[in-house]
Amino acid sequence: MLGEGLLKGLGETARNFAGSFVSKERLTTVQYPEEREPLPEASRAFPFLVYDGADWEAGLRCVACQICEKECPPKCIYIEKSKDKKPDYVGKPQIYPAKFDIDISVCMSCQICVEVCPFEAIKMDNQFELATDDRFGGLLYDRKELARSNEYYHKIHPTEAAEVDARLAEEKAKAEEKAKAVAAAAAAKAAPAMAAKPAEGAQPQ
Amino acid sequence: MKTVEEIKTAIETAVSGAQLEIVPNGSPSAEHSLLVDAAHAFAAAKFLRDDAELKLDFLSNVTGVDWLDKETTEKVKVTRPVEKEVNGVKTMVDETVEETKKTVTPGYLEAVYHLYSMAKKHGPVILRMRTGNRSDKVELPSLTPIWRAAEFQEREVFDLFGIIFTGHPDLRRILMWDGFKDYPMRRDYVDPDDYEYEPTAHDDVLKRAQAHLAATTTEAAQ
Amino acid sequence: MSESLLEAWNRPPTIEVDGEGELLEVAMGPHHPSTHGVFRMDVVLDGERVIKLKPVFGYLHRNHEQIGQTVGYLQMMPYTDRLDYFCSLTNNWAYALAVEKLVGQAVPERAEYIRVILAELTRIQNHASTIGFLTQEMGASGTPLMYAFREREKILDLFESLTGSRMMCNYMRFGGCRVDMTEAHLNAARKIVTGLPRFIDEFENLLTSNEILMARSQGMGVLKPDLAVNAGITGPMLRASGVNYDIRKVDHYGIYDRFSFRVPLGEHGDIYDRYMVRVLEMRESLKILEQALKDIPAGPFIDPKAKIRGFKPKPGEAYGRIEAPKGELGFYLISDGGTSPYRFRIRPPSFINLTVLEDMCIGQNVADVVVVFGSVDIVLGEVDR
Amino acid sequence: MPPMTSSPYFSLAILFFGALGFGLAPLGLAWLWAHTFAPPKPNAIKNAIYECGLESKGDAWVQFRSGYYLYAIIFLIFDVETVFLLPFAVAFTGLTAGACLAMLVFVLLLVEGLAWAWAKGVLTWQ
Amino acid sequence: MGLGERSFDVAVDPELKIELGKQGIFVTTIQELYNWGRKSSVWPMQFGLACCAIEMIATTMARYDLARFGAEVFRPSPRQADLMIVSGTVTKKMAPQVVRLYNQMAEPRYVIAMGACAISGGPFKQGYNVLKGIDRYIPVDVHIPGCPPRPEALLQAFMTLQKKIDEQSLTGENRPRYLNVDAPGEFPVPEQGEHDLVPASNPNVWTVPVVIR
Repeated sequence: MLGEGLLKGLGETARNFAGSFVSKERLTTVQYPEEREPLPEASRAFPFLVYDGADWEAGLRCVACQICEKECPPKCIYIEKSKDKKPDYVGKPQIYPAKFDIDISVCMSCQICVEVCPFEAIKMDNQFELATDDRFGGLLYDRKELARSNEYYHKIHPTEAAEVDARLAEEKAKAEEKAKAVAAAAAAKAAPAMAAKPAEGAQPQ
Repeated sequence: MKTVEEIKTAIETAVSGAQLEIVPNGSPSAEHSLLVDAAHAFAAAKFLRDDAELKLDFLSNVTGVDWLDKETTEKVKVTRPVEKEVNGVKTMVDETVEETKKTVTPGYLEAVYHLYSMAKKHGPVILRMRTGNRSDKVELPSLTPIWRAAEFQEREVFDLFGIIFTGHPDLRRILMWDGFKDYPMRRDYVDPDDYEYEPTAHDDVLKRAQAHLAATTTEAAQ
Repeated sequence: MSESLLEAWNRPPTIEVDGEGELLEVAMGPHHPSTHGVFRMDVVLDGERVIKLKPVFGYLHRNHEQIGQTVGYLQMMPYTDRLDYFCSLTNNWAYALAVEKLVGQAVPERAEYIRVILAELTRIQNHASTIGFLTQEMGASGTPLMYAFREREKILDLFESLTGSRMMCNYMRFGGCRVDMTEAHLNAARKIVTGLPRFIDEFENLLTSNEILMARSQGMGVLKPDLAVNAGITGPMLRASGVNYDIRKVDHYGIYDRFSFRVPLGEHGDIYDRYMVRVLEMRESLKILEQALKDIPAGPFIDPKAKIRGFKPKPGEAYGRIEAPKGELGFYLISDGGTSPYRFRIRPPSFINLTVLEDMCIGQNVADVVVVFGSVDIVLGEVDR
Repeated sequence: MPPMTSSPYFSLAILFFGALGFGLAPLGLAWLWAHTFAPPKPNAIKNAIYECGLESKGDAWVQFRSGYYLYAIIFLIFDVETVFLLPFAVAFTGLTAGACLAMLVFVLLLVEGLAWAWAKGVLTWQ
Repeated sequence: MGLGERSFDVAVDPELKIELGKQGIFVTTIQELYNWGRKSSVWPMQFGLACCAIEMIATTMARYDLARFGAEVFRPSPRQADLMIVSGTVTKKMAPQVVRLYNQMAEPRYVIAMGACAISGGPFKQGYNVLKGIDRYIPVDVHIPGCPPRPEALLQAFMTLQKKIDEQSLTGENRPRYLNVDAPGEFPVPEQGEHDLVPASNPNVWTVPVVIR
């Protein structure tokens, strides 16, 4: 009869209304400032630069190779290479970025820079509360504001950070072996020369 | 479904005088297309839709493509008589000289139609039509009377590329505002200069930003 | 509208004007509560009845195609999320399919299964939101939309835990997917899929036999099958008019042949049929999801030899298309051997489905124009590209 | 002349002015506040007709269909009728049967007018 | 000494306020009451442009309830709204309409530029039809970076806006724009020229620091 569909609909909303007192499934509101839902691990907002050790400037992994600057779709990264070099985590002297700006008012948080970075230097943060009324200064992050420690990276992306560290440690180990091998070869080459030298005079200590 | 060659012969038999050409497609998808001359395009399209065996009743996609004037330079051996001093006597000796010859193939605008058949559920037949050149001869016959799907898409190709579709019921700009003058999707279009604030400018954006800065400072100087 | 609308548009009014009152030209303009964004319809009214309706586009023309021709192939993937911003994963899949067709790239088994699972989840949350907005325009202000968004939030949580972003997933790569779908994600998907039938039943209880919905939608905005085919209409709107054309069944792309699912068809082609086709498509997507989640194989989630960055396809062209929730979404790429395509063209289903908006709205009341427009289900990012 | 306060209407007057004051006070306050603090800055764009963000072409004072007008008139009749019914509703317990009959005739007369209009098809919206 | 000149932002002695509060007497200044009233019922205008509008709708839905901030009522007409959330890409074809709507809103009015596109053109700033940020024509109060910003980011922006309204002083030097006479009340609507919008930006709203590169 007429109106039967309406009653079924009202029954449905009544069941949802009654259910909302009982089952959490029907009461989905998250009271944002007081009650925050934990973000999933892979959640991404804006990029940040990872640094090892305590001093952010010395520990920056970025070597200013500018691949992320070229690959960024909206072109919102600006890098200026440094004149001098600083040793990186393996000890090899590398260039570091004198300036590394990201304009987060243009960034589309697409994580392509993370994907193309060969040095694991840039990762995605999940910090999203960045509303500001300062248009020009507040939305252009420079090197200092972008740098975060490796511990912070472990805190927000635990599994991913663990993999990255494992890979880096393994690279470090390989690099050291290579260095040792090179040193051993050099020592082997230098040994006969050393044998010849003592015949002429005292060993310079 | 018939192959492109069979369709070509079928059209030639049905539409007398239609010059057809198969444009090969280099990618592994091997979707070769049929280039129809503008004069017989309407009749060929009507045949493709009404033919009992093909029944291409669904026009899926109309695309405009802008091919610029191509400058091809190739090295060519030319033998030309050259006056030469041979042991005191001037004689004409032909000599092969390598020259770079610049040939300019005029660009054109192209409309590509992807046709499918909903009745027989078979795959894309690609129809191409090319205009005379990129400046004045830019008319192509509109296929809207045959497939109503072409109405908005042809208006978009007109709006962004400048191909004038004759016979279109309502050819106006569809995406840009009516007062807009250029055809923005052409390869040689330069977009307006609003590069005032480019904090992360590098490569060509940096060039545009510096050009803008120079323009505004000279403007302020006057 | 410099000159009067009747002359400007040189099509004669298709219905007789009884000339009792003057005609009123009004713009249901870019800023209008019922136009799903910035879409404008210039309407000529004779009292309440619509004499002429001229859609105006371009208010969200963000130049996807020009950007597509300047940035590389990989950089274009996050832009495809922003085309139809309700279904970012199906946009990704359509673009990845086109590029894979252009370079002849194979896709491993597991990646195909993941693509089907995510595409069907996207279809369900898109249809639920569309019905929510459609009933909102009929006057049910908010209740069905609340139900629909409650389910959509669950599906978006899964997308965020898998790809990192709720709406802009940027997940598919040429030859597979960017990240593997771990067992935890699969269990989350199973949990959602087990909860969905109850949601669709609730939705049907709320709406299907509702007298107001039936009165407002049956017999309104009727679309004849032959006009639908000729005007290139695709998707639920076409199937509601009774034409059996679903690209999952026609093109056999991906691995849809392994799943048994039916294609719902309507008879009258009115708004109620479009609503019912969308509800039944949600149930069919559920069936596909159950089968896909049951027998997803292990294996690589991306073809290890696939080149992702900075690759230059051989000169040639390719047109890849899929059955997006709104219709046939196609990408037509012409490559000249460079790192970015020479021509990047998007075949937008919503834009072409609007070709027949005027034919469906002539003679209806203005209030019904809003409902007919809602039943077409368009998203402005894809209409204006 | 009996003092003002004892006349029966005095309490009515107080109540009336009290209600009036209660109604107008916030409006007055708002006007005073706007007048002293917010300087009026009208301009042409602000006062233009709002039509979905566009300049509205043509004017809205069109000669509209007669159906609207008839609909409004019928509503008006019943609106006025209820105003007459109000005092009757308050006092009809104390009235005689004849008065009820008279009011019934009044109501039925108007209902008969509505029936005629309905039959003429004024209310059906084609 | 008209009513307008007397200063209303004299601060109430905090200890006295707490003491009286204990005895159940509530002490406040007119300015606090005025700002509290404005802050708690900011009615946004229904103004969705693109993808950010979907996140704005998701914010009004059950899970991220915008009604808890007094902003649940989305008024379609600018006459009844006092906050414009520019959520999505402002194209050059839409820019005149956005500025006209802003002009037609009643003062006091606020603008939230939601998402990268509204602030600076975002990922589409290379497009020929995209305006590089709405703050070229109208003053913006709160910018939310993100593409699209999460619903919680929009809620946090609402709290920033409410804090900003709370700190407004009714008289004196930094009183808001709509309260002082000489501040411009009209923001000219750009025309659509042959190649671009004319004028390219509104000078007294858009002041650019020169970037040395």
